[in-house]
Amino acid sequence: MTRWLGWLAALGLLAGLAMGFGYAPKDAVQGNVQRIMYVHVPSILTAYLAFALVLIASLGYLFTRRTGWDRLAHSAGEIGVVFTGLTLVSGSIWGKPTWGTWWTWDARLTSTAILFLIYVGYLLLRGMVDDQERGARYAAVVGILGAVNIPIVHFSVLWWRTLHQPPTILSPERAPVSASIGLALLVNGVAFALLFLYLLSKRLALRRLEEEIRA
Amino acid sequence: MPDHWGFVFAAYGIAAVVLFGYWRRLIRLHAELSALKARREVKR
Amino acid sequence: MSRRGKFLLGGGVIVAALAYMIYAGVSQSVVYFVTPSELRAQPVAGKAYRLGGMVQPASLKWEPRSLDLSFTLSDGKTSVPVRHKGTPPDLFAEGRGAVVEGTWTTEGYFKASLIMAKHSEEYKAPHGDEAQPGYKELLKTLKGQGNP
Amino acid sequence: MMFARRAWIVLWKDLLTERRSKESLNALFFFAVLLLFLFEFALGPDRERLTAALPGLLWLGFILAGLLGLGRTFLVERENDCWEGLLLTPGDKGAIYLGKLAVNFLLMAAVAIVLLGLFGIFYNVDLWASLAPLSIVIFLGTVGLASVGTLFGAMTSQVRARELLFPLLLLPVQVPVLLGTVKATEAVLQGLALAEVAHWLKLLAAADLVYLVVGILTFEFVLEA
Repeated sequence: MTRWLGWLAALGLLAGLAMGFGYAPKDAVQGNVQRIMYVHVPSILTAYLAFALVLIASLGYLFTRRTGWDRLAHSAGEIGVVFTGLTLVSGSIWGKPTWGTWWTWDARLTSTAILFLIYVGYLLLRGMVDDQERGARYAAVVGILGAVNIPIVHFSVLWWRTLHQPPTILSPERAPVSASIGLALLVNGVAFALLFLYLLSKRLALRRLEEEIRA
Repeated sequence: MPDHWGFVFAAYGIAAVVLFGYWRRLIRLHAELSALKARREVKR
Repeated sequence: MSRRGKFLLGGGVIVAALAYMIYAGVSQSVVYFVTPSELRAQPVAGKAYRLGGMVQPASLKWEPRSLDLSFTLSDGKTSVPVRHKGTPPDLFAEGRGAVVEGTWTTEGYFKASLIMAKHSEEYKAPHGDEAQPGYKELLKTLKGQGNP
Repeated sequence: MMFARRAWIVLWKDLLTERRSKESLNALFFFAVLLLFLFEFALGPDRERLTAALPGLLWLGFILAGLLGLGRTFLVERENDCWEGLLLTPGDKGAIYLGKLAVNFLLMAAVAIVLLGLFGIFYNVDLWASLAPLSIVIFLGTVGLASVGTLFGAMTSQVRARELLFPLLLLPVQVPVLLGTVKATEAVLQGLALAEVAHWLKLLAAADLVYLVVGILTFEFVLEA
């Protein structure tokens, strides 16, 4: 099952590369730099997905006390941090040639960075509690509090004046993206989702192994 | 508008390094832990 | 109260508070930049500002040798002359949005220390109808007003 | 009724201990004075820069003092072997959270008042004119700081590297509160009316409410075995 997911993800990423570089045209205003979008946007969407899973799994753990939920929260949280980091780095590399700056303290960038820091803290907390069960409980509480921040992050771009353009995909009105670019973005998004599922199942297996050894 | 291929490749390169590195880490830890578990079972 | 009821009530309160935050006029909370009209209304010389607007067509002058850059930022109502020393980013051009950091000077121009180009959320292939987006549309994206 | 009474008992117990020992209060006042000195040395004699940075410094001071003070509230219970007592308390654990929150709020408010007074004296800022709006801003900010601080403080008191982890968890979550309070304080010190920063106050109130509800609901999971 995991192996199949892995191959599917690899295939999807290859297709995404082909779509991003071969099929999709360069952007009228930005030129080829715009192709960074095919990494940047799927990364943050994957991260949001991961953090949503953390919230669900945290609530699930607190109510049922099944280790499976904690395993899911831990694994999704770690992968979410990786993808948020990727979003920040790729966004920064995209920002330099287009906006003319690596980083600016506008609402969207700042709140994404804060999201990253909150979940880094979440992972650190897990590492610092010796008692497994207690660590799971505490992490679940932090996971819930962290998730409350996510809507603030996402809606910030809609109500704050910012240098970051409004979201293309998750905006209330359909944004004007030409069909070929939209399709390439979709393929890359699906590929990243597959990759996320593959990494998640790998991370879950690793966590299960850790528990067996500790037992 | 210049192409800035350097920035594009840097972004894709870093993404590849990060994702591949994370994947390798998972595989390596998994292998180490499986070996540890196998050794323990032999001892028993 | 049952535990279940407590959590449902609490969740409801959280959702309501977040919804209140989203819909009840937090709209002007973080002012990332001021518009030319806002700057003209009460300019303070020497104070640091972020100024955002559209680069007025036919106002851009650049001396590659001395790196002297001058242009006019406008929001459709008023405009502010800006001067800068250095190379602008590639996306920076006449008729596009830009945000500059710097100070208002007593001589009546804005001295910029950093120029950032603003682009819209539109992604289109270069062929086809490549008409520049209208004045109003650009300002809309510049202000980040995704919702009307 | 029982709920409020239990919260009141926790508050009363902690106030009594604090009145007898004055441990936290004395240390925090001294810390606030030290901060003032450090700010002066770091920023130098430039008066204008100091006035511009004042709201930020003020809140930085509150938050640093909060990191010291809030992290201790449950450590005291552990050191005095009272943790089990809290655990055995019957009924909703949210009451204990509210009681502790009230203690922390009072402690932080006392620090805020002292710090404000010292700022007014040392840096020659006229605070009387804007006292009423300023206290509203400080109230909202302190509630936000204390509500998350109490929850995380209870957690980190059971953790290995607690003095390291507490700020790492607390500071990122506190960014909205810090932003809102600094902006509102800035406006208030400039003599603007509260209506000018109403959106910041709304944001602070909403954030406070969310943190408070999360704290009440999840505290029972923190306070277990």
